Amino acid sequence: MGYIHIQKFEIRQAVLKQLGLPYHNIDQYVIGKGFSYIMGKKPTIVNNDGIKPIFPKDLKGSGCANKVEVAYSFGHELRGLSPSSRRAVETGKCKVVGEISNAGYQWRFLAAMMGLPFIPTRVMLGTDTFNKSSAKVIKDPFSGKPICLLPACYPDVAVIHVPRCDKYGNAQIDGITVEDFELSRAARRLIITTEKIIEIKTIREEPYKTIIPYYLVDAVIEAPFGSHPCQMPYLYFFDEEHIAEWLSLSKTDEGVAQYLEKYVYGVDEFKDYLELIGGSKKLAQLKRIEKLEEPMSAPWIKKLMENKK
Amino acid sequence: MGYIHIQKFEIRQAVLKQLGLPYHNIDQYVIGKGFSYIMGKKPTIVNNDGIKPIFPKDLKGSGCANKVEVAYSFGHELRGLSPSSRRAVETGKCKVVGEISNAGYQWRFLAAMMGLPFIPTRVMLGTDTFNKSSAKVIKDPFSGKPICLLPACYPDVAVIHVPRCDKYGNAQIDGITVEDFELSRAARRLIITTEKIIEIKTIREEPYKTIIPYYLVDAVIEAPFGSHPCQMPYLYFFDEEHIAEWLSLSKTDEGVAQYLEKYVYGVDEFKDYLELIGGSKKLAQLKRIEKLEEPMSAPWIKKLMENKK
Amino acid sequence: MDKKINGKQKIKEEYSSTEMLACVASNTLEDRKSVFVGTGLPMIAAMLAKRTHAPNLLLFFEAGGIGPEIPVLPISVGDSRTFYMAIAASSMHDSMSMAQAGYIDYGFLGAAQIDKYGNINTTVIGPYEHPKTRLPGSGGANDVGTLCNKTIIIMRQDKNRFVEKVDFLTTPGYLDGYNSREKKGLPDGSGPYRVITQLGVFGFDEKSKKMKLVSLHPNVTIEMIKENSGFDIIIPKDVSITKPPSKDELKILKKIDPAGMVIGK
Amino acid sequence: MDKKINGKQKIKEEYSSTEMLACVASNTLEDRKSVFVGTGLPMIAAMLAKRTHAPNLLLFFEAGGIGPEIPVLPISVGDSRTFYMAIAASSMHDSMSMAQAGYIDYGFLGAAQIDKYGNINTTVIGPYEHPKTRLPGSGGANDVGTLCNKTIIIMRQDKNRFVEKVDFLTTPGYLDGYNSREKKGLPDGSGPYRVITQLGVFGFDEKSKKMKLVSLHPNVTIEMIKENSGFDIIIPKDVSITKPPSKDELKILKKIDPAGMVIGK
Repeated sequence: MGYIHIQKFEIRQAVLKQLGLPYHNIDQYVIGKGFSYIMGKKPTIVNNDGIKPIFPKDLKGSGCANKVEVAYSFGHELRGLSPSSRRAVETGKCKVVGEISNAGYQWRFLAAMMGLPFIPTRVMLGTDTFNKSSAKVIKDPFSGKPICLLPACYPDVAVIHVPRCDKYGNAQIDGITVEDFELSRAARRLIITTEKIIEIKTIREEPYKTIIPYYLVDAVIEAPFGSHPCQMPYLYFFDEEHIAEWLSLSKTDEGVAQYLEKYVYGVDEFKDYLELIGGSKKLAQLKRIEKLEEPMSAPWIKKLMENKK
Repeated sequence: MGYIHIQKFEIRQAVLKQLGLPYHNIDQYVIGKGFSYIMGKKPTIVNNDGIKPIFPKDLKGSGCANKVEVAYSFGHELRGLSPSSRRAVETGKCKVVGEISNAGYQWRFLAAMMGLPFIPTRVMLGTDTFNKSSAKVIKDPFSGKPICLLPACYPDVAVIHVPRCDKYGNAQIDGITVEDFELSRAARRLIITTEKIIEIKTIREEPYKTIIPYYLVDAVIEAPFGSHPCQMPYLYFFDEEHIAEWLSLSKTDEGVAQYLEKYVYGVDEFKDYLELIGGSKKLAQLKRIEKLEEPMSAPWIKKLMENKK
Repeated sequence: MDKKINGKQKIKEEYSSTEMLACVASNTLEDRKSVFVGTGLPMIAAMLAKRTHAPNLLLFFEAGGIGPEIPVLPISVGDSRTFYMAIAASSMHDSMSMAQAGYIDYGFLGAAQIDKYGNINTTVIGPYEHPKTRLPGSGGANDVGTLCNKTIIIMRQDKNRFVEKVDFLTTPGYLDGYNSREKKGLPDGSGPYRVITQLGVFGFDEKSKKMKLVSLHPNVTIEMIKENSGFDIIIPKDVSITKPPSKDELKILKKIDPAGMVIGK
Repeated sequence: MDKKINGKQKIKEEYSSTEMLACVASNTLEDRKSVFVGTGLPMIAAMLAKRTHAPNLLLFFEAGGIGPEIPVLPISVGDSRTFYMAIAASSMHDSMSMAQAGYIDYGFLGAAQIDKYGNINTTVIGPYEHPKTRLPGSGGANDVGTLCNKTIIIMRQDKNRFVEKVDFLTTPGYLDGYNSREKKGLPDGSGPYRVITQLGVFGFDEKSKKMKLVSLHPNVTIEMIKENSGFDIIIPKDVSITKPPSKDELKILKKIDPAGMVIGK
């Protein structure tokens, strides 16, 4: 195994039973304890970037990544830093093999999507972030000034969760695409998880809505609420209570083990997981929060504020 | 004047009364004999590319461009070559100052949009197209192999016709965007012509449909059927009869003058022009053809076939 | 069409030269592959292939139409018929990036001139500064010829078109032959695959990359091939006869282009 | 909050330190300009500016949200609240390209350490190979610090944070001062504009690019500034007093963040 990129809104339970899925062979829905499969595989490098998800970001803190290239991989934004990821790096269990910026990552995927060895950029110049990166500096032959070149990044596997796609993998996305467009085209293997499967006819009626066309896709997995505990724009919000439980438990290795036992090894199917995290009542609440019908409830915010004082 | 880029589906009558339009000053609808304004200005370089429109492509054949950088600028696809453009170049009236490929043009706009001096590419290498272009070759510092660098292209003015936008210029596009996304971000001045003006509220309700946001736009012009005689996807088809008239007349300089007199100088407003080309009956027909309710009627096809024999 | 060839009996041909080109081009395409198509004959060939042996052929148009269900023949690569019921209506950046990243198997090209290494001119006839004839230029041709894995060139063959040296090298073939294409930085393993003319089908020698005859169209002789080329074409011992259009193919062609926009009457 | 400062009378402050930071940051922004915002204080500052002196401020989020009408405080830069009723919900490629092309006037940054040239560390405390503390890393910080025309840094000030040399240079300030930023290839004329701390507001000397005091917060002395910095800060003759939050501003802040998610109670 090489490079795994796991994208925002991805399904945490699913996936990766069979990485060598043949082209078009996408009727095999794989929902299961994917997280543990990933762990079993021990990918050597996890390429996880900035704004992204709660758990995959903490892969290294869960013991299933021993090398990482990082842009924003130790923080959970307003929620604070990731105890398990920091611990993994500070204790030497996981090695940071490269630094990069968010734009830098994005554009490494752009280079790959475009079939280019590199993309130039003005970011990273003059910093230690550059010194610890895979980028190079050349003299721009047009202006004579220094310019940074970001090498293409082709993740071996990427997993992207979308609101809807057809069974061939033609996917529409509402809201921001972050780096989905470029990443889906850069990845060697692409797994799409989706809130629902729609007819190809619907895709063809508005072809300009397709962000990810089928020929990029190796597998499609139908997984309603598959982004939990993260958000699915226009559908449901972050489950801040569950995220808080993880952030609290993951302060110790024992807590991490306890979390994995309860939510990963302890459940057979994704629907059991959804029951465990609060079932239909919780899911309905997350929908209401996303639609601004109810304020967010987030225990970590109060804790954060107390810690600051 | 420097570099003008005129995009597919653009309005041929409108535009350019006032190039220095201030930011946000977009309630001034300018519809008039824009074509002649362009001619009066004698832009030194017209940057017109491949797949694009019928008349702006022939700007040089109309005497209003004396230098061109070209990708696909002398052909009208199935309709054959452009007599006036070829004549302008073959007689030396208009000089070709650079060759490039369609992808090359597209990516020169990408470089400009990204604020970069260049974008690398694999195209153009080893050819006379490269020798006559503004591109350079360097040794890729990652692989040691040669790679072509395309310099950024920032058109001074671009004109893009869209199906709908709000009065601030926030524009949605249905169907392919060709290079609209990159070009709109690369151009120093951007004029949007639109089939209709919609409320900003509608834009905000589905923000993921916005291809061109307002801060790129210098002027908005409401111009239903503004793409005539070209196509507006999902709305109306090419007017092949009108295009045939132009292709036939433009075989001689006198014909060009005759065409301009009739359709450009001879009309005061765009609605007069629409009357002249066949009025509501013709426009209704073009709508039906686009919707596949009626077959295309195209005199040039028969002529083309006869010429081939 | 009636012709007298090589002293043989007059043969009543039941297909036109254009139909022949379309069918040969169609048969060159494989199922479950992708192809970068322009309007005209390439479009006809791709549509024919989809309706015969290659139903899962994926069409890319340079302007952004991907995987359409073409209702009627498009007249432009930006025409909405190129993204009618498509799986994606995207952009040139997307299509061209996919090609550059190696996603596109086949590409079609036309040519005003070609040399023995498959280098193509579509820019000017005569000196560049004072052209006798200004042609369309590269357009997407250089892109297709550079980026698609296998390029198929459809053109008329005669001594003025099959030339020792093209007046202007618009689109790369194998440049100076052998490994010169890769050495210039063009994608490994890509390049001209077939040249289809009114007389025959040509490929390229694996090592020297010089043009070689693959098959003769019915009633065409090797002498005619030689007479209509300005350079030496490799003639292998076993040259097959091109399969002529079948009745089925001709019937489908009529359906694809009922008005004879491209195929003619 | 009650404090005894410099032997002066106890003063009842009617605002918290966080509210002060938010208001100063807000007042640094201008109307009809664009700003690259993250979640937290920058978001609060931008929302406050929009509701006071800068209604036409254009917000960019790195994940692709552009020009939203923020309904409630987003908790993540990819949160759908960052593109709620936006004028465009785009991509990181678009946002970052706009920044790189010079479209974005202001950018916000946080910092664990800063040096006199405005260089910032958010990567590690201690040696890189064996960090004492692993911090978030660059994330979008290097991008914002490189590409936005004027960067505003909001951070806590003390001797461990205002340092002679940062442990890791995550995000460029003026590098070694003078014209070293431009010489390294960073965009002309860009760079740190203001540093806002709990004690004062700082700018940078036009020529040497060394940090200089712009204004002292109420009840803060120059001595306190010096005591809380590991490097010499230029102290000009005329140092103004930072305008404290107005009652209106405080009221709007409460509306923006009623739960005190960022502003606290």
